[in-house]
Amino acid sequence: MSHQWGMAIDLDRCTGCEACVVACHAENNISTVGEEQAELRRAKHWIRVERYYEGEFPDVTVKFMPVFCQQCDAAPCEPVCPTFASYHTSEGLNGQVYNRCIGTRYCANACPYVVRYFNFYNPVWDKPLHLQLNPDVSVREVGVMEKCTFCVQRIKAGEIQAEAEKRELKDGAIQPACVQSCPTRAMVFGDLSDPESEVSRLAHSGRSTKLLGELGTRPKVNYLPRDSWHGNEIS
Amino acid sequence: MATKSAEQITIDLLRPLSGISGRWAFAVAILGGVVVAALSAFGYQIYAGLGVSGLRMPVFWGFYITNFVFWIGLSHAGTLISAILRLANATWRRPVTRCAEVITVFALSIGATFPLIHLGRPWLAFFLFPYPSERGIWPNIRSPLLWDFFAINTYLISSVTFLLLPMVPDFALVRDRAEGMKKKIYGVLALGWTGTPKQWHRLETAMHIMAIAVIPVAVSVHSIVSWDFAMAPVPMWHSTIFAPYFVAGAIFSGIAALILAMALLRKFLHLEEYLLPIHFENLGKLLLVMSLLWFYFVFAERLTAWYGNESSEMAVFWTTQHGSYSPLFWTMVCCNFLIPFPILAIKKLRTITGTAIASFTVVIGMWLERFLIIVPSLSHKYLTYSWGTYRPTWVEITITAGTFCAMALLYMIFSKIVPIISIWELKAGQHLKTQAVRLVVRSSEAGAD
Amino acid sequence: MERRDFLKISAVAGATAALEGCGNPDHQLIRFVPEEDLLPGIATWKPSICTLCPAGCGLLVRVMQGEAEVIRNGQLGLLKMGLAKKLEGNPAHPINQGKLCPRGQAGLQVTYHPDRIKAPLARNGPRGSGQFREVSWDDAIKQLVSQLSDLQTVKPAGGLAIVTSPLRGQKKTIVSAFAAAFKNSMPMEFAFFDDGVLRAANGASFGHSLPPTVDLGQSNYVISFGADFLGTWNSPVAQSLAFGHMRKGRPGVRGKFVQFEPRISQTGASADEWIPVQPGAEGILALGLAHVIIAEKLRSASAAGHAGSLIEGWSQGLPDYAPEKIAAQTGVKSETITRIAREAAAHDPAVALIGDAATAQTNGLFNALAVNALNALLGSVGKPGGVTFSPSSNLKESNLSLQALASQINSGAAGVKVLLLYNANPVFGTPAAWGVRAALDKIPFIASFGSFIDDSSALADLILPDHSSLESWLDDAPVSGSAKTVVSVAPPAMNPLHNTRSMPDVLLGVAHQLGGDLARSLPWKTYDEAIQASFTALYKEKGSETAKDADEFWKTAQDQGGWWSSEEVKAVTAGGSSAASPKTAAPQFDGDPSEYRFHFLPFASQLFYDGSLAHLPWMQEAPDPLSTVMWGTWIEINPRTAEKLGVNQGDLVEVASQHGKLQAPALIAPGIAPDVVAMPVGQGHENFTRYASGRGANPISILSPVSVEGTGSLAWAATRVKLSRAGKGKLILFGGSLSEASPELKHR
Amino acid sequence: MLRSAFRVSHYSRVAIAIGVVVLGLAILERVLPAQGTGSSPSAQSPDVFTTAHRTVSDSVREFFGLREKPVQPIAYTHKVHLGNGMQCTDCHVGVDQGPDARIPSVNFCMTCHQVIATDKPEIKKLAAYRARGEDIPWQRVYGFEPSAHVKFNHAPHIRAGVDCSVCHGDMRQQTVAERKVDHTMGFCLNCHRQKNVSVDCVTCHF
Repeated sequence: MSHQWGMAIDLDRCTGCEACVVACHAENNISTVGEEQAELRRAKHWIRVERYYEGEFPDVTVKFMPVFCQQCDAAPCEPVCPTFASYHTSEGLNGQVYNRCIGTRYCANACPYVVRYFNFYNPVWDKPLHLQLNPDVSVREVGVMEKCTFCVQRIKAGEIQAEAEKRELKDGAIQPACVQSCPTRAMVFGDLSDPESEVSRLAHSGRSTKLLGELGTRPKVNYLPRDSWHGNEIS
Repeated sequence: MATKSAEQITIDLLRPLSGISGRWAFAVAILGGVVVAALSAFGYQIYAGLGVSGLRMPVFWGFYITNFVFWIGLSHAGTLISAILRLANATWRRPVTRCAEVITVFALSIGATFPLIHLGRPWLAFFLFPYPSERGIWPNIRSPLLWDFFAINTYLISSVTFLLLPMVPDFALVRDRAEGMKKKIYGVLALGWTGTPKQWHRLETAMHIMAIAVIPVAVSVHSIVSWDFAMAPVPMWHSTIFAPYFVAGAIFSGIAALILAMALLRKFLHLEEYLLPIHFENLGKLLLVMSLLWFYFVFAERLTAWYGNESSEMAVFWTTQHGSYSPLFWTMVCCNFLIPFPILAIKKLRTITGTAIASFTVVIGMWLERFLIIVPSLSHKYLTYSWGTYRPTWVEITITAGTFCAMALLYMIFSKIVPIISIWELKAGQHLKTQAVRLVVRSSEAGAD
Repeated sequence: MERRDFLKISAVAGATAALEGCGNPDHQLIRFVPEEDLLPGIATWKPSICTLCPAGCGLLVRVMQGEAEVIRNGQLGLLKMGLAKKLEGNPAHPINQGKLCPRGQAGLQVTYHPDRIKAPLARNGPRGSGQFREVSWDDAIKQLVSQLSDLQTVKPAGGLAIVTSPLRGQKKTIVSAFAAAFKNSMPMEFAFFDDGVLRAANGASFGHSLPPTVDLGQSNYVISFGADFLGTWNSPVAQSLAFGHMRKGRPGVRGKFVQFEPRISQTGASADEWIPVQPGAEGILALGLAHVIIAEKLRSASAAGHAGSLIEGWSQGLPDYAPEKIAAQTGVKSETITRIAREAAAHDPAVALIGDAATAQTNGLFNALAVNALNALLGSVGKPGGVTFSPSSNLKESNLSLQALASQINSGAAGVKVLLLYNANPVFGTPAAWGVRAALDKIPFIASFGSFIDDSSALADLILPDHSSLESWLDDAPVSGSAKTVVSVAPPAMNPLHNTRSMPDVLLGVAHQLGGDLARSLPWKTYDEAIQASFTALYKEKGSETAKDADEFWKTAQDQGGWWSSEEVKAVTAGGSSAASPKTAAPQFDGDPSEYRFHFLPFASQLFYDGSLAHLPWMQEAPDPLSTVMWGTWIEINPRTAEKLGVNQGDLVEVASQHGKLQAPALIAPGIAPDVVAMPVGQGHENFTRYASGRGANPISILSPVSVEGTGSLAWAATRVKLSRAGKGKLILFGGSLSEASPELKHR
Repeated sequence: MLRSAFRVSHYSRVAIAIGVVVLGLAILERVLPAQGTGSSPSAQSPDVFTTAHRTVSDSVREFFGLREKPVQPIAYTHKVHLGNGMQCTDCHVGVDQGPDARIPSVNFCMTCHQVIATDKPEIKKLAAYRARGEDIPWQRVYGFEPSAHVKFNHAPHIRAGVDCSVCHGDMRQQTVAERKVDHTMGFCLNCHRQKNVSVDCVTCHF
């Protein structure tokens, strides 16, 4: 049975530090669009940390929630793409084939999580910033939709390595950039088809929930909501 | 209509074809200018990237798709209406049908360009064609956009045929009265029409078949357009009412466009004797019905959304009701119902001017409706963090303006090349009438005996 | 990067290029022979050290072969070389254990920054005009040497001032030795967010003048007084790791975390309980908690030992700090105080920490001492789940403060002839009231080792660009974040891109040219020699059990990124000095409350830290965690306050203190006290590369020059301001809404 | 008037007009740096890197897959080297370990050519490069257009025993390397299908 890559995010650990956001930019050649375009809300952050305030001063609480492509099993973005640029891979990822994309942006409309980002212009790097570009990842051009890939380049590299060494993939051997960087170890990545894996364990723990699960998109990212203190309360 | 001699009709209706007035040339120049501007705006967009439009996260569809839906909707003026009228054998239709069918063909071709205009990489649009390639990749038949692609093409082909068929005898007519180059050209267009009974018979049957065939096509087209939205899990989009809602809206705006067109033709081509108040009267009634139907649909849609009280839908609901989009929403309601309804309902007001005014507001209202279906929903999806807004840029506005001018331009040029009123059908109408008169006379004589 | 401009400019460029009919410029460049032997497409991971904040995290640098435009012997060409592609935490490193904060990861862009200084520069035109001309290293060093040799005469014309960021390891040794060789030299370390107050307090309470290492991972109850320990304070990555462990790392056990602060910080956002407290009242609050614990006999007052004895009235059970007495002053309900105190006492080990604004009040030292006493009372000092102190490495506190120096120069009391700037941007990082800018203008010769033209180095006469941290040898000895002794070292991860030189190497070179005592006090030819020497010493001291000889010790250290003790060193409280603790508990604020109605609370930006990272595009475009602001700054205002002032989201607001005014767009957020306005430090650089220059406003500039009582540190949270609307502003937000409940639904 | 519209002389005028327009477009096309067409004006400025093509013509050329033949600075002959019993991997190191095969640097060549065939003109060129401290500016022969977004990895193919010649032609017969095999998607797919390895898009495109 092929891998079913998935993730679990423990929001009780997440501190909204944005390490994942920068890690993703560094790993996936995501260009910065600059002030003018950012003002037009065209900044590309494949992973974003959503922040929600609750209550009014002084009783204020804040929720952080990293949101990125949920790699849904019933992904609304896939059927609507007329050219198969957005499709379901054999390992359960929502593939995005840049060279097939003609830029209808239908997938972005269909996606309830709004995690698909569009190249309104050709990306630009002021030299020599381009020397940082990761050769393992495509640099997208104008008119193309892009989104979180679960760092498919790392997955492929991991699989090729394992195959070269004639061994099984170890749980945790593959880590997307965001997971790797997370300072509180809030994010866990792994194979959902392997019941032993850490991610499966968390996904099947009582706390696991899906983002907008009611829409029936069957996301492969599991959110473990913020917990509360169970210590012996004192009045 | 005072029964005119066939000759008179011919002369009257062929008049526009000969000679170009200064006013006409001037108008063409103006409209042409705007169209060129729009084309260059599109060129600039291809050159610079879609970023020159006002689209942004999370509103990835804006003016372009609005125009797309609007024009496709408008295209339902002709073919559908004229087909229905033909089948219903409404005699008053005869002067109307061609203006109507022309609207269809032009509006459709204009509408069909928008999916291309809105593409991020239009030069790859050929990916939509199902062509065999070494890659072994075909277009994704599950995508409503592909359904669109096929539906629109089918509709375009059929309505072009539907328009051309009844033009053949008139081309022949022009041919017979022209000489030189003009004769040659119209000769080709006339496809060797000589007017033998056989040919007449074939034409009639063909028209009948087309009239029946084109109705389901037309309905399917706009249903599919609506499914572009209804199939996506977007608040207020994902609704079963959309297909009929869109079809109704399409016919609604279509009739309005037709009335407008007729009013203008009547004025500028001096067709007062052919396009009579009765025509506007009847079409006005149709428009009235559609206006009511439209209001009913909007009410039904809004009521269920509001009663259902599903939070993501309510966000969109309220932003249109009295949020940032409410001014547009209420303008739309005025344009589509509050203004046209009284005008069309009160017989006194159902004059040519009256219906024209009503139609004008409806056209505006229906454009707004499409905008309000698309943008508020996209800007208020489930995660409030991702909420955004949308402002069109000069590029989108220019292109939009350009398409309206293109419509007018095409129409003006067409009216110079083809008799805008089907001459032979009109004559046929006349013929029937005179026959009817004779019958009456005969029977009275018989009764006298 | 203005799009439209691109279109215009380069359309022209394009025209000319096309008409010349020349191809891609890359094809015309010659290719140099590769200097290293790398396989294409295969990544190697090299250890390095993050130098962007004092935490000193260990890095792994992903190096791959790439083609870079470089200048070799005066010619531009393409060179296949190893290029750093990504920075990740070093899993072996005890501080960050493979993790890294956003700032650390963006460090990559420092190396590749388009506005990096590519060769030594000499001022060309009036000072501050920003006009420089490239010079050769020889000329540059000759110039510096001549300036310095004047200072070595019997009666020097003036002194030598060296302003650096806080240094550690051999870098510090070299700089201090260098300074020591001059008659009247004034070496000083400057950072806006300095830990002087904490060091002083910990020295007084526990005999370790160091920032604490907090063992959050084992703790069951964490009380933080204003410390943004998950964002920027002290050793954020280490603390985040521990925090994660505290929350969900221990099956069945989940510690509670309470945050006291007037504005909800990124750290406060993760708290189980966020409790607003009056600015400066943290110490009083801490003693309030202590009072309850003592009064209810949950701990005995004597448990606090020396740390307690420093607090007035401790032995009497702090009668003045009964919850109901201090409720008004702290703005915290007395029952809340009581409850928290009981919970803390009941959940051993419990720990309290203090930092940031709480220690940057006039009574900051008192606050810190109070919290130390509370910690001691809770019995969490030197214990698992409490605060420990990593064994101090070579840390000589610089005696002189920049403020004092500036005033001396301005008054003519001190004659500084030469100033060396390294890694410090005093013009940006000090209140205008300090007059640093004026002082710099009075200094005849300023040399900067900066990699960028920033607000300060723009005034330099000579710029000797340093390598980026990835291009140079590094060593470091973190003082917090791990209970182990950590000495990091890293060879260069990649070859230099530009014609730059590592600062210590330059100093050593200069020292040898100057000769004399100086040369003698700096026996090493190069920085790495110096580092190796220190490791040889370390081997003799500690390394014998891990390596068979000094060389092996040195090799392994380079491979794994440093040396760290296997066992965790639990530093016990060494009595502590009997430094007279400040009597005044209450904070003083600059500005008459009736006119300047709001507390002005600058805070460390999660993305720009103290502003030294504002030039990185990744940091500019990453949305701030709480405000989601990109490419700008903001003034955070409570909704009620904003309503009173008639200020809407994004309006331009003028903030005026007694020492200056600034303008910035308003961000209206619920997480801030109505009488407080907050502003992130970081933007507002006059001069700091294309990405940061002239962007936003700098809150530091309007701060009052008051310092924390009993220390030299600036009390940067002690300023009061007045607000007024100043028109429409521009606020670029990435987040569409504040709360999950959509505002539109209110209509229901 | 309408009739006049069809006078022949009019046609010629129309023809001229069209000609002028076409010419104008052609000139524009040369000078205009394309942007949306996959090429940004900024591509013109040497201090930015972008995915854009430099001119419209560039993008058009790529669109139709037109590539000019590479001209190598030195007429290196594979035939001779392989003839002398050398292996591909002797020079193209790393091909069995990672995605790319190394193109040897001038130093590498000179390890042998210090002594071998030093009198040959091409070798003199080689030595000259070395003397100038320059590397040889070899031109790419194969390689995918960036817009194809193909992430090809040699190593797995070598491990699977695919012979170099399958994709690069028989180098024993070639002197200067030529593009003998057209690396179209069809070419890749055929092989993948035959060997029934994954033809999932994301196997190569990411």
